Amino acid sequence: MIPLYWWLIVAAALFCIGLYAVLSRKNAIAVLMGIELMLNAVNLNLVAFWRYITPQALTGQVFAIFVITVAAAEAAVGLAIFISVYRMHGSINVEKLDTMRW
Amino acid sequence: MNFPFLTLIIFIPLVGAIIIALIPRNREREIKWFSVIVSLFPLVLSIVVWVLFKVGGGMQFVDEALWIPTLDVYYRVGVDGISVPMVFLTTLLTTLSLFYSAYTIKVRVKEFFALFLLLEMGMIGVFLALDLVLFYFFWEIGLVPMFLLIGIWGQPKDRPQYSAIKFFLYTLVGSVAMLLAFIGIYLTSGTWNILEIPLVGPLADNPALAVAAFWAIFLAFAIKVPMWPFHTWLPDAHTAAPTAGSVILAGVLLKLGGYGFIRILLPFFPVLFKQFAPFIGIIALISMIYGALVSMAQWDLKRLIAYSSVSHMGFFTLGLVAASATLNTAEPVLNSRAIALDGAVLQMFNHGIITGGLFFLVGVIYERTHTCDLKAFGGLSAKLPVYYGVMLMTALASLGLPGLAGFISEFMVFRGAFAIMPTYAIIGVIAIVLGAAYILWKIIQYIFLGEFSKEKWSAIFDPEHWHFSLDMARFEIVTMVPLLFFMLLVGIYPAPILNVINAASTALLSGLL
Amino acid sequence: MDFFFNLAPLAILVPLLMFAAIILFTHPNNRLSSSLAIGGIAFSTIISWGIVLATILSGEHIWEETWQISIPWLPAGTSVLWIGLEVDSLTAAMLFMVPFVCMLIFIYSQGYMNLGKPNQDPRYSRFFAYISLFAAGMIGLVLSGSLLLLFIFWELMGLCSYLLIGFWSFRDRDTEDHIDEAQVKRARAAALKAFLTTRIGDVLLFSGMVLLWAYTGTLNFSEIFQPEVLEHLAEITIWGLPAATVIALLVFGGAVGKSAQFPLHVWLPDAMEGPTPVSALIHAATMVAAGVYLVARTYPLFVAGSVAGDGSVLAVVAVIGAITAFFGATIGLAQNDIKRVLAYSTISQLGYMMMALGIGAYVAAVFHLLTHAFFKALLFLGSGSVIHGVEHGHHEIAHHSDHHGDDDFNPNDMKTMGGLRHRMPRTFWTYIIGTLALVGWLPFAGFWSKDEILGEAFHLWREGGTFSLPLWVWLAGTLGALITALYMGRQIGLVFWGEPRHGAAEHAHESPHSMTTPLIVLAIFAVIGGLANLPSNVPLVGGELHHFIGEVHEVSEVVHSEALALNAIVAGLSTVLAVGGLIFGWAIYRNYRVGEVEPFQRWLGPVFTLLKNKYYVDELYRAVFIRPTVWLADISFRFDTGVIDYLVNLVGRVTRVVADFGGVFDAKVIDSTLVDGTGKVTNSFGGWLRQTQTGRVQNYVLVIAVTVLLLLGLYLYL
Amino acid sequence: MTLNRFLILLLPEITLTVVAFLVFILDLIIGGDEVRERRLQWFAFLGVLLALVATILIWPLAEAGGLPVAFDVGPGFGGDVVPMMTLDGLALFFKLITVLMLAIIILSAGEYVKVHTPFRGEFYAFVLLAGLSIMLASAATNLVMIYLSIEFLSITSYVLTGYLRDDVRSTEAAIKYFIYGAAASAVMLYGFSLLYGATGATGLVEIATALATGSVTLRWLVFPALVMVLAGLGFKIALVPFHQWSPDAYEGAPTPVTAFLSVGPKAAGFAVLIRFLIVALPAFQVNWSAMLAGVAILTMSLGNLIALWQTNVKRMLAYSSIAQAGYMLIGLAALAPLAESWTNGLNALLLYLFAYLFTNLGAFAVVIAVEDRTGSANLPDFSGLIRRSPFLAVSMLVFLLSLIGIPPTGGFMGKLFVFGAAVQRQMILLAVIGVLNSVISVYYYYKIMRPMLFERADDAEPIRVTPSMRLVVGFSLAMVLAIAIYAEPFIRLATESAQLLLAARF
Repeated sequence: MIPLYWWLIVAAALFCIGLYAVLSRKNAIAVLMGIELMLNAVNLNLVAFWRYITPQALTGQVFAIFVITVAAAEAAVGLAIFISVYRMHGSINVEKLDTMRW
Repeated sequence: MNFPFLTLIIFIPLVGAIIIALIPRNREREIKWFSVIVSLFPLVLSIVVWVLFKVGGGMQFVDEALWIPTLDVYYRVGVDGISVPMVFLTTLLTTLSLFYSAYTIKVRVKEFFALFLLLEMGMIGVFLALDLVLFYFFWEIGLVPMFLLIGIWGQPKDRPQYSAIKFFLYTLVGSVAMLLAFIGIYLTSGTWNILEIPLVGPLADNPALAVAAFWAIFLAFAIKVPMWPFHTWLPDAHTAAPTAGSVILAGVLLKLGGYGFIRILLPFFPVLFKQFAPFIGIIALISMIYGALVSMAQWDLKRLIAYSSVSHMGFFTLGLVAASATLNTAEPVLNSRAIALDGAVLQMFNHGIITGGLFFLVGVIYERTHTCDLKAFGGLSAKLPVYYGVMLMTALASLGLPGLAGFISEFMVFRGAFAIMPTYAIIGVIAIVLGAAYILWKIIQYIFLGEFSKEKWSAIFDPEHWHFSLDMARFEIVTMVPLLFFMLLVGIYPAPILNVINAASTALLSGLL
Repeated sequence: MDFFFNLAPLAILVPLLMFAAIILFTHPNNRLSSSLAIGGIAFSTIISWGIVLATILSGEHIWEETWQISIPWLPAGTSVLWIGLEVDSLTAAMLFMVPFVCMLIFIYSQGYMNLGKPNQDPRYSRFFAYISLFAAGMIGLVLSGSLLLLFIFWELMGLCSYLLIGFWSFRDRDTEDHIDEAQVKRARAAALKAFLTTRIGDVLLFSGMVLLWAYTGTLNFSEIFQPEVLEHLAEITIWGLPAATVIALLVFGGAVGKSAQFPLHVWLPDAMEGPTPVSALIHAATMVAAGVYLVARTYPLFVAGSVAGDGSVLAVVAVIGAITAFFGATIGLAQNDIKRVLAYSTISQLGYMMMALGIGAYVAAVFHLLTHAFFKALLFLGSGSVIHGVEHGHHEIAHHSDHHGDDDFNPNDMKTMGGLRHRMPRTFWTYIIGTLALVGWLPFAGFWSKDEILGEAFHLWREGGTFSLPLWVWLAGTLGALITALYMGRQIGLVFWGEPRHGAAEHAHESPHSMTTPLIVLAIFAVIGGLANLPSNVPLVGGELHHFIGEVHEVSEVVHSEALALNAIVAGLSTVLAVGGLIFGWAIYRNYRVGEVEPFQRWLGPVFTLLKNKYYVDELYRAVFIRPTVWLADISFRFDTGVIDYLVNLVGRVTRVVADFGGVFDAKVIDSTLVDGTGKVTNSFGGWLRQTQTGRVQNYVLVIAVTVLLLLGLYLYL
Repeated sequence: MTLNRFLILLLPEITLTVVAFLVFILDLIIGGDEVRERRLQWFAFLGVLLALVATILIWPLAEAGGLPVAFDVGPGFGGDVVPMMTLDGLALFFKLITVLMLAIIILSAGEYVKVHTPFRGEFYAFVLLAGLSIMLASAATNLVMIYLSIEFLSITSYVLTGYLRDDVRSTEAAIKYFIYGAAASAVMLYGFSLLYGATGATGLVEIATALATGSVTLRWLVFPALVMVLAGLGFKIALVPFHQWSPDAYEGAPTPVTAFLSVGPKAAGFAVLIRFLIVALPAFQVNWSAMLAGVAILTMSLGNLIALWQTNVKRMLAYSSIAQAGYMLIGLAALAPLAESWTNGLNALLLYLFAYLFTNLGAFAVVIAVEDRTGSANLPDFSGLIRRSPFLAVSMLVFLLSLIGIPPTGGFMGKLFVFGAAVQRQMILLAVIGVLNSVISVYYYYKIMRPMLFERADDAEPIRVTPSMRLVVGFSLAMVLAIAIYAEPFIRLATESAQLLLAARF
């Protein structure tokens, strides 16, 4: 059987990739996708832990399902915000959104 | 249940301030005279308290009520021989200031008088509080009105806003440090009661923290007194403040610090006080001499008097130090110690009366000419003889002429100091000579002596803003008369006031370890 | 007889009340004011003389049991300090003189200030108020039974001298043209100088007094002078010296200031800027005598201090006295101002008194004090009369002649006078009597008192070693007597003899009777004053004063209260010097003409210049004390704003705010480039902090990541 | 547990939910009518009052250790009872804070909403829902529930922040807030997953039990989990260095929303943080205490120092509220659960939060009132306020003094307790830095006072204050003063709320 660590490492890598996307992409949509990746890393973690640590209770599974659901809601709100930003600023390049600073 | 004299003294001004807040803004006359009348109540009550006060009877007129039970905080007020004169000083100067301001304040009248009454409440509260939290409350309550008095009614050319915030910040730095120390004291002694804490000996088990607490509290009071080198807020605040504000600032606010030293720091940490007495003594000497020297270099009358306050409050500190320097020693010295402390307390009272008076007198020329520049005057005694006479007497009281109030306290301070720390004392007398120098040379000579000429006077006199007589107007004389009376009374026959102070300070000192 | 004793407080209070009454109520009415003042002092005089009489009649027992009253005054610690009045024969001796001379001066002032004349002084009432206060101060000082009370009156007189010296220190240029601008400036400076110089002495006295209270627990003379108290004082040490010594020296410091002894004598000559009666009142007869009186009063302290400190204290007194006596006299030689000559003469005579005290002859000192009071008051008032006359003369010529001309006319300048003996006969004769008394011609008062001092010194020298202190004292005194005679000869020669050297002197008039009558009364006392204390070998009346006050203080080996017999050598020598000197000075100056180089100057050359400039002491003090103090004050102030306040604001600046309070503040406060510099530093610090808030959300997220990583790294590391 | 009882325990939440959806529906029905929309405000306010009543009604039910909020699902569904929430003193305290906050914000928003925002009715509904999420978060005892409620709060906050659809700043603030918040919650979630993996449990109590009994397989994961959770909650509370979203969001958001943001997420974040640290990780107190002390120092200092630079009052108050959170954190860092004395750190935090609630919301109410008149909230807009509206100026002065911590204001009592806790734990340095910071803060509060009190206004026209605004400001003012002058009930409230939790866990 594949050891737990392997899953964890994959999840951590996924999390970092997601984070990298959040940090480096200019397009807000891509940033949002990075966030989704991070959440998926969490899901992977949860499911792996469930399988290896507490297989008798469904906690990890349920948690993962909740995360997926909330992520959908979050994406919906996020996209709505992007649209209004696009209407006001003409782009959704997050690097250019710095009228308020200091 | 006794009649709650002290509670009334504290809270009548507050009620007055609230009522003023409800009077429509345009009823200026009513506001002015109402506030004067309101301030008469605490004045009369404080006189009654003084009359009924039993000399040597410890804390009296104590009003006590549990205020915050979980915190063990009590509303607890009381007077002893040290606070009685201070309360009277506060109520007297407040009434006089309000009376004076009724004639001279012309803008934002409503706010001014309401704030002034609030200020009175804060100051009186500090003198009466017997609970650390209550003390701190009143200590800070007085801060804000004074800040506003300076900032709003200050003389525009003297940077009132800068002076106001400087005053605010200075005091706040001291008081937050003090707050931490109070908390530490409470945590180890288990009570906020100012009278009980000395019996417990706060922070006795933790010497390092005790020293820290000592200096934290010291800082708060030293800034207020003010001691060198924490004094630089004072000249700015005085210069900028309106006349009545200066009077209260010099007359009462500085005494809060001095009173704190006597009521809190000395009884709480007698051993540490003794230990650091040589050092504090040096600060006192520097304050005395340095203050006098800097006064001598001033060309602005208000600033000069402000620095003279530094010098005169240095006398107070010297007395305090002398009182503390020989704690724990043989009985005969108790006498000298008590005399030094008497002198210190009386010095506070006298300084309040005298310097308060001086600031009123500065107001006299300021209202007429809108300048305090010494070089702008000259020969005024030829034209304003009454003003000259009153100013001369006040100035002489300030320089410690025997027969007037200032002498008695200086005499007692030095009596204590010479017996206990003669070397400090003999250095300190330099300040007396310098005091005479700046007062006669700068104040009297530049304003009153020399040539009076029409051209010079018409260049500075502002007849449009002055509708009273050229020499002191009647309301100005009325303002000064009580102060002159007390200068003379204390100078000629100090026994009535000293009896009260002496019993308390002897009891205080003999109660210390 | 206790009746008069019990009235003693009134002798002080009545003039005091008169002061208050004049200042507060009657000042618009000049005549009423001066009448009140004179009435008050007359009342005091009567009471005082009653006290004197009562003391004399009470005989010996006044030494055993002096009359005292006291009240608890200052509750202090576990004790109460009492103050009160005390009358013993020393007090009585002073009381005989003080109010009486004051009264004469008051009466004289009425004339001098031109009551009822068109040129009456506009501050007439004020003047009488001040001198009433002054008289109250001096009487109170004499009556004080406590050093504290004495000090209070002492300072009160200091205040009065300030007010009176500075009487003309201000003016309304538009209405008061009888005072000129230069005079205003001089009076202003003189008043300040007098007050501050004596103030230095006063704080020494203050310190001594405070120490005395600290160590004895009382300030009442009768209690301090108990032998056991004095012994106790001698045993305590402070700063390595016996307390008695320290205290005596400090008290003497006070006396030095008030009695214008070297080195604090500089204020007295300048004090002549006040009206002349003031000079007589304060600076000749009474106030400067206060210092001598103080030493005489606290003499046991000096004795105790001397015994404990190897005779040092009294030696200091004697040396200071001798120096003052000699040098004061020499300066008098070279002055032109009639009052200044007298002022230096006063300094010199006070020196005599001090040196008498220093060698233990306190009775002689008091004797000289009394006689000197009369004849010096006489001389000052006489000079006032002269000045008054000359001023009138000046007015007259200014009135009659077309050319207003010499505005710099100085009525005090002796060199512009001359020949006044015919024009002002009453003044002249009384003045001559005063002069003879001062220089010590037999049988005038001054002879007996000065001779006693010299005799005591001589006697002590003969008893003691060859070059002991009394020898120098005697030499200084004898030489001083010669010089006194010389300058007085010069003065009367210049003033009364010769031809008038100025139109003003030519038109001078005799002064009114209100002025000359007091002169005559004083002259009588200047003649007969010596009777009070003739040498002991004079039958019946010899050594009266010794009998009267000799045992006020405990007699010991250093205190001589026994009257001496007349010593022929001493008396003869001083008489020869006095007669010779006066006649010589008179002879060479009586025909002095304006513009000539005067004889003394011719002969003494640079020494004369030195004397004329008062040994440059004023200049020295200015350079050594006054300038540095003012400089220090300035430096302190700069330190205050430049360093302390700057540091405070710097703290504010670190938090970037004070600078933001507004342009006004910036413009005013930034007076040094330093401030700018630190401002920039803190700005950039705050700016750097602010830079972190870039406005870019990805940077923000990066911060989260980095923080989490840092914390994890920290965790692993630990 | 029966359904009835379950519903009773959730009464405040249910009330808010129902009212919020009623507002949505009513808004749909009456949309566009200004007068009626105004009534919606009062309707929402009424709902909040109902929630307040509900909160008070269920108050006696709380007990030490918390009353689990769960109901039997019956054996057919696995049979496990997994309580997701609890009803204890802490939860009630935060419910109370929430309803008070909602009341103040809804009342003060009226004029602003009318002038500036579209979809006015929905605005109130969103605010109510945000309040609901805070209530849920404060009661959550399970990682799943914590995540859900926090995320609920975040999403409503994003919407509210970007509510001014046609405003550049508002939309920019929203997107920043969104990206930052999403990333932060992802980090927090990752931490949750690690914690779950380490202990095999998601209930806070179970986690603590697992850690205490040593049946932990991957103990080394706990600390990383702690750090990551702290990052997520720090984002909610706006602790340095997780604060950077807040100035931008505060400045850009509609001012009533800024008022909400300055209190609501902080309250929720603190509620969760308190519960998480005390219930789940008491064994790690040494670690988190030190960490929080460091964060508190950073938060106070940085918040104050950067606030000095601000010229926009909203932004300045944003930094100020960062610093205020730092003071509160001292209480948690200096937690002394077993102390018999008056301050155990936790009650200090709660009291401070309570005082802060009224102080900050009062201050924002004044800002809103000024902004309604002047159109912006820069420092010059406050010039001469003492002439234009003495009531607003004096109130603002008192609020600022309370933020500084000068008696007689609630802020002083909060600081007294917080610093008391630090001194008690001998964390002198922390206390000293704390008081120094309160001195520094004077500088920028003074920057508001100066134009307000000392300067002359260009526009001297008096500012008209609506009755609801007057009510809000007056009520806040009264509370701020009352907390200091009649402190006893408030102290007792804070202490008892804290005591239940502490008694159960230590």
